[in-house]
Amino acid sequence: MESLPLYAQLINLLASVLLLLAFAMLAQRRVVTLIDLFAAQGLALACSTAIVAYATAQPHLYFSTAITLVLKVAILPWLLHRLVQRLDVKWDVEGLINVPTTMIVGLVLVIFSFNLAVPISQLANTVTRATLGIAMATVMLSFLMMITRRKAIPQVIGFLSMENGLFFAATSATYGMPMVVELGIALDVLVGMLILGVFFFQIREQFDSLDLKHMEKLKEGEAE
Amino acid sequence: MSMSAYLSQLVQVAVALMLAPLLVGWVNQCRAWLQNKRAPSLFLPYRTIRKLFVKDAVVAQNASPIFRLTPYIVFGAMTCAAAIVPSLATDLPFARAADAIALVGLFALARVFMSLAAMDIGTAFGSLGARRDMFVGFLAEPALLMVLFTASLISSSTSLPQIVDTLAHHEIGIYPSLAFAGVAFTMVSLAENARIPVDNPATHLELTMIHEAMLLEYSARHLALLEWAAALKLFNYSCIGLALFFPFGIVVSGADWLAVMSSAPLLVAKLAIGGVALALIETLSAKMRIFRAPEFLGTAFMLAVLAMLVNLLLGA
Amino acid sequence: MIEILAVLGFPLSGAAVLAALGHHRIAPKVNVAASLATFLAAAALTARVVSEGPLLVLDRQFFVDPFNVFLVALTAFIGFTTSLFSQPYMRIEEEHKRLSSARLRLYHSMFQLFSFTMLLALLTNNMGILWVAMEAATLTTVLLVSLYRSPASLEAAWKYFILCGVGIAQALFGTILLYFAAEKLLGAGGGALLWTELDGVKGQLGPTVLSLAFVFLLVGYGTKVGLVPLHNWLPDAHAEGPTPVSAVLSGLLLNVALYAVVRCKVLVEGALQTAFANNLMMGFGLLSVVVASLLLSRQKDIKRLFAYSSIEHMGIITFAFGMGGMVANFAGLLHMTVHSLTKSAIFFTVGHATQKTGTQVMDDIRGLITISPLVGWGLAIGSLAILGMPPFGVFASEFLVLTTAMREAPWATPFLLGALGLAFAAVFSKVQPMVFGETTARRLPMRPSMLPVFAHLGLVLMLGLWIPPFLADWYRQAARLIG
Amino acid sequence: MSAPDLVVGAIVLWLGLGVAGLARPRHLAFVSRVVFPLGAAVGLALAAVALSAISAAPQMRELPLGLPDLPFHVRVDSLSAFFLMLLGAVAAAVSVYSAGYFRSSEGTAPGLVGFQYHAFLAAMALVLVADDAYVFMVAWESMALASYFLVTTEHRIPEIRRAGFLYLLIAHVGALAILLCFGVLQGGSGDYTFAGMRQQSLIGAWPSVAFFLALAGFGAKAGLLPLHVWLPEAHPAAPSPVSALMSAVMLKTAIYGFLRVSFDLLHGQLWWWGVAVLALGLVSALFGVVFAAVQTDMKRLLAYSSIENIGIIAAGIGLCILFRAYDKTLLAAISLTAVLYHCLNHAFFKSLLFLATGSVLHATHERSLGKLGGLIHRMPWVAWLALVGTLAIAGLPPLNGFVSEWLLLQAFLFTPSLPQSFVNMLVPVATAALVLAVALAAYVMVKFYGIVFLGRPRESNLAYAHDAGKLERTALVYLAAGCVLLGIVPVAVIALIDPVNVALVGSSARTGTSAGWLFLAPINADRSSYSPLIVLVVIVAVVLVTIQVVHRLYHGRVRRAPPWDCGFPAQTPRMQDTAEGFGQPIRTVFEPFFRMQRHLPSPFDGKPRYAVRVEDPLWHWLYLPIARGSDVLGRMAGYIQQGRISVYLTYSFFTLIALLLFIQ
Repeated sequence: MESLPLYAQLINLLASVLLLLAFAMLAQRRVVTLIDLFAAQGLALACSTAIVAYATAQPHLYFSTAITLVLKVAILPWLLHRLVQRLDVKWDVEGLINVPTTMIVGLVLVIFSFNLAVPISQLANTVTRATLGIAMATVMLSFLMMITRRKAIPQVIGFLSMENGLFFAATSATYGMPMVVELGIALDVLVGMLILGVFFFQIREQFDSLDLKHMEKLKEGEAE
Repeated sequence: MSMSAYLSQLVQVAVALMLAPLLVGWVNQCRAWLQNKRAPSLFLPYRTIRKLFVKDAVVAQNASPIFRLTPYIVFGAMTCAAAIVPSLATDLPFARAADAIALVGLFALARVFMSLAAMDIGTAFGSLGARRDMFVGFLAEPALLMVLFTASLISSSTSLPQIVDTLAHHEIGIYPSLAFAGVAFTMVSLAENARIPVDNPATHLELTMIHEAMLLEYSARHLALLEWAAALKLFNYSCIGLALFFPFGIVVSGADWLAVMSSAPLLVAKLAIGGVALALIETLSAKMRIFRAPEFLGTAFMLAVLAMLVNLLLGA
Repeated sequence: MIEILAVLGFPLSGAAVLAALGHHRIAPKVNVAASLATFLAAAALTARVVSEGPLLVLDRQFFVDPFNVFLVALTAFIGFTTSLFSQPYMRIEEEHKRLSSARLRLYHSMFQLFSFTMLLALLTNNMGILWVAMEAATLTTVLLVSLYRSPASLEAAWKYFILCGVGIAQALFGTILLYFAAEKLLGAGGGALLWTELDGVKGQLGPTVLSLAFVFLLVGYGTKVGLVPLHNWLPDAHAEGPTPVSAVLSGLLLNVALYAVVRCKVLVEGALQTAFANNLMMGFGLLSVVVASLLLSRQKDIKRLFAYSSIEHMGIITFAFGMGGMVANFAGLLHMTVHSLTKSAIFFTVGHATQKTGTQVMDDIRGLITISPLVGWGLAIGSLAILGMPPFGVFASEFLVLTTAMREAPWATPFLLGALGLAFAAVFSKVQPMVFGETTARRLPMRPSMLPVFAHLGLVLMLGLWIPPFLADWYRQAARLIG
Repeated sequence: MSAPDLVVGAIVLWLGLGVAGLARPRHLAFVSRVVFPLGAAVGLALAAVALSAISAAPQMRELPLGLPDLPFHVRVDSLSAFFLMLLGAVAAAVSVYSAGYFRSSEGTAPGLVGFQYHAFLAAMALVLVADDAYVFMVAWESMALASYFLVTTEHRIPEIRRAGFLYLLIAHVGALAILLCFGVLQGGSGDYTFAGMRQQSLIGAWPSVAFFLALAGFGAKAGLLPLHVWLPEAHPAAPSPVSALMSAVMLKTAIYGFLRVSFDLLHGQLWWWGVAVLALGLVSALFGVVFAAVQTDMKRLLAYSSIENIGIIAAGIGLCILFRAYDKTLLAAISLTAVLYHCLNHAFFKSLLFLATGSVLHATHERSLGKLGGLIHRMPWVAWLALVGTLAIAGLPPLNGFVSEWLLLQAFLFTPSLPQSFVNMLVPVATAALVLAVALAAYVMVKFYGIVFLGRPRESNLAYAHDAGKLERTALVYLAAGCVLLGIVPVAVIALIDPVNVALVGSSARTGTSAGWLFLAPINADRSSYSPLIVLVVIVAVVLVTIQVVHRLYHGRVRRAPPWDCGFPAQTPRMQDTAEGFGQPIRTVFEPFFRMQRHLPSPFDGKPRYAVRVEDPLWHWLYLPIARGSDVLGRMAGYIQQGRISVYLTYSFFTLIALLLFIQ
């Protein structure tokens, strides 16, 4: 196939960066680094959005670029950092599944989601069609991360990076959702984060730890 | 229905009432001979009954009207039964009102009232007798009914006169099914008439008695009626047996009552032979424990069912 | 137009006002007033739609057709009755020092905000906004569930937040895929997410994309519907939140989520021309019914019990929509209505019962009929109604579902038979001793507000014996629309 | 005013009365002096209407209620009219009785009971006139619901709550089966009216599916094995008038429903259906009567005897299906006549007996046979009227129980005319089983009557027992008169039933019975004939004559003395047979059928007490396994929810993956 235009190549590059960061987060166990990685992911996302905006000359995508920058590169990491300091949870314990296994599973997931994406990408009329697969892979990996983590904060970060993957799909694969929708999404993410912030403190004061193993009381396991 | 029919009906009932005690006397006499004892008089039963009629009736204080009514009802039921079973003639108006099933129903009626009366006084023996009698009854009645059904399948009718007519004049004289039915019937009638091996009419030994236990509280005329009724029951069963298995000689419909009278001697003869047979059985067999009775009657029941099956298989 | 603005405006402004003075003693009154206004506006809107047919207003952003208008009316109505019920309930909670006035403020404003998001989700024509509204509903209810700040309530809220958040994320991906498929036909920009537009072109949408999209949408919104095995947040959230919240969760949120699923199903069905979506829904529905009825027998907590029964009924409704066809859809819609009414009525009585006995543990609740006959009979009748005993409306819909299933999906009927029998045994064996028998609890001075309960049960009874013609017409049109 | 309107009117009146009672729940006098008597009047009126409607052409109406495309259809044809007559006739008696029965409100307020009672009656009437699946199911379940609340009137007693729960559970499961049966019958047409179902022609296995679903559903309500377990629990738990209604009428509505489905809505019938029903019926009959024989609670005893009678009825239905499958319509008509006749008889004598136990219960506060006895002296009215019921249910001529059993036996004797040789081989066995059941019934009833009313009082407090009040007596007299009347004029009754035969099996059963009004003779008089009236007259005549003769020829002197009892001096009432004792022969003979727990006292025991508990084996073979199974499944399902959030996330994750793989 003929060589892609520059911006498309850039987007694909950023896409792969996104995926790489997702893997990195999957492996990373230091919470602080996790937050930084998340911030980096946000940055990559913002760049790709900006490029798409420039390439397709859709002004409203600049808005979402701005939102992304403000939210996911500035505010959320800052919030999370403060939380980590206040609640001093620097480390996450070993995940439920050890890292190598997680990696292998992640690899399988990536292949799987690419396979899923291929037939669809053929239909796409955007040049950056391949990115859809990557977006799906990112979502899957974040999902995996949420499953494997035992502490509250990493789980939330996983949740947020899943949000990133979605956002990436929304901007790059399809050149941006309607403005109002993106605003709504951004708003929800922000509010969600604020609520979570409040939550962390309450959880902390109730269980004096953010370890999820304290929150396994409600169950059917032995009802009698 | 001609006048003579009603007349023969009456004659037959009268004959039954008259002959019944005699049959009992005859059986006892034969049994005495067989056990080479000195036999009581042939007419002892008549005397007993008369004596009892004369006496004053003694009734328990806590007896309810049911207790005093029962003897009459039992006697009435047995008399009706005597009116249904063709002993002399088959030309019986009353048999149209009650067929074989109703006959069994009448026996059951008598039995139920006997048992109720026995329970009425509230003595240990009374309820014991009632229980055992019902216990024998709930196996014996079905067996009897099945025997009758076998016959009624042959004649495709449940009215006894019809059955007798068919059996008496039919090309095929031999019915294999009736063989089974005959054995079953014999066993049933032994049980129903409180005879050895199921019961022993001549004992008041509490462990073994069934029928006598129910009569314990009765005296005088009530006892007399019940004794008479028992005799009638024996007579009826004998006549059923004769009618089903040795029907010859019974006057079929359309004959006048003189002919009916003429058939009486033959009946007497047949009954005499039957009595001897009964006495023979009673002498040869031993009284069995009460809980062997279900086996005995169960066998009878099975034989009766088998008779019906055979009948359906061989069509005869 | 104006009605729609009113329907959305009243709760929103109510939320604002109550955020300001929610701790004030007139707050409950304000709450009721706002809900009543919303309900009246919804009624007016309904009248408009019934008389003039579907509305498509505000630059096609809002769309009202028979399918959602009756859900709007239902939502507004139950919101209103719930606010009536929560008035005394919350007062007692405050007297028992279980809630501070600050929490009450939060409660009241969130209650209004929640009903706003519900109505928005129902009224919007934009799949994206639908998603946003669902997410917002999750957030508001998370706050409501965690209202008591007890460990259990926090745990429940946390699970609720994470599970539904993740689920909703899947739904967003599905929405994006939908957009991805539609923009080629409708062009980039606004049009490609409007349900009406999509519905117009559903025939040409790419089948592979849509099947993929439907999987994500079903998993996403299905989580909020509480389909097994995505249901795990539901019992916890129902059991640990305040009872009015349980009532609206069961009565409204599940319905709205299911509404979203059905909207998507319509599109996918149109695009695929196969039974793919139907089979998925039937499968999930049946699984939910069976698993829920199995779990019912193991419950100790009264609110968990009825939470599982909600899962069971959502399963039945999903199954009905999965079978499709005029009768089944009609039954599904009817079942949505009667289930919401009955279940919220039950939660009202449960609320009073728990307050009277001071416990949610069923073994400690005994002889309600002697403590307070109204509550006792309310619980007995409500439970019998929800178990599908005629002459109540739930039976009417189950009648249609089962008889249709006997021909459409005979293989499913043994499971349904077993599950319904089991559910009956489980629930009734637990309700009977609570209602009848000797009691240990003391009588409380206050009188329960049973008006909402018997209003609901009365409506359910009416729907079992006689469905008003206009309502029947709605159902028919909506059923035809769902296809 | 056509029949349906009148019936609906009666239903509305009943409901109205109930609501009126609800208006003044605690006002006993109002309820017992106004509500119940008026209810009885309505019942009589209903019976009269139905009587006239039996021979009339079917008429139908639509009510302004129901589902949008499915308004309530009601229809009165001969079948429903017959059962309506049964309902009205019995309900009248029971209402009169209840007016005197319900006293101070221990459990539920009298007004509430009145409401539930009349709602129960109305629901049963509606079941009988329902002409579409929806209204049928609504009425059917409302009937169950109303009766459930009536059963749990004394809800403070745990056993009663348990009984009520078991009853409602089985009723509901049965109802679901019926629902599915209708689902089959509508044949995917979406037309739920019975008229529409008659049009449907089902193919393949569908008819059998429908038939056996109906058998299961209606069998559960009628108390056929193995779904009978609720019956011996619920009947004793309920107040006696309610037990009477349930046993006498509600079980018959199940029979009605089964006849409606299998004869009216289904077209052809297969011979093996008949065999199945016949076998099931006979097994139920034997099972019921054998268990009745060993009961120690008088109402449980009657409940088991209801199972027996329902079994006999079912056997008759099976026979009828058999005949119809080989289109011998005349014979089918005869067996159907027997079935309907027995329904009527059972309704009368069973309600009579249950009401009698009610009076005993009120007089003695005692249900256990072991503590009763000698009541004929204390309460002669109840005792003598109960005697009629006892003799009738024991199937003795010339009372009504005998007539229907006679007809049924006649029908059995015709089966050799069937072509199927296998079926022919079945006949003797079936007949034997039936006869055995009938004979055992006599045993059971002697036990019942003898122990309750005869003998000497087993407890001292029985001395204070009082006879039933006026209203109760009236009801009992009415029912006893019904038993006698039904017994002695069978020809008239059959003439009444006959339109149903014509409607259902397309043939009249009266070709032979036209041997005059006096003689009942199916087919022809040569084959078999029976005239209870003559039998009665003759027996009475003989009895009177004998009494006269004896007293004339000899004397009528009577001396009273203490019982002799072989001269045994120290007799106490405890020496009489207890219920256990009287049942002992049956226990020994049928040992394998029971699960018995005996407690034998030691020979040195100062106060020896012998106790034996007989349990229903089906509990252990069927119900407990099911319960355990569902519990195990529940526990397994419980493992899904371990409370760990990452596990939950994994579920969602794998669901997603699985679906994605699925669409690949």
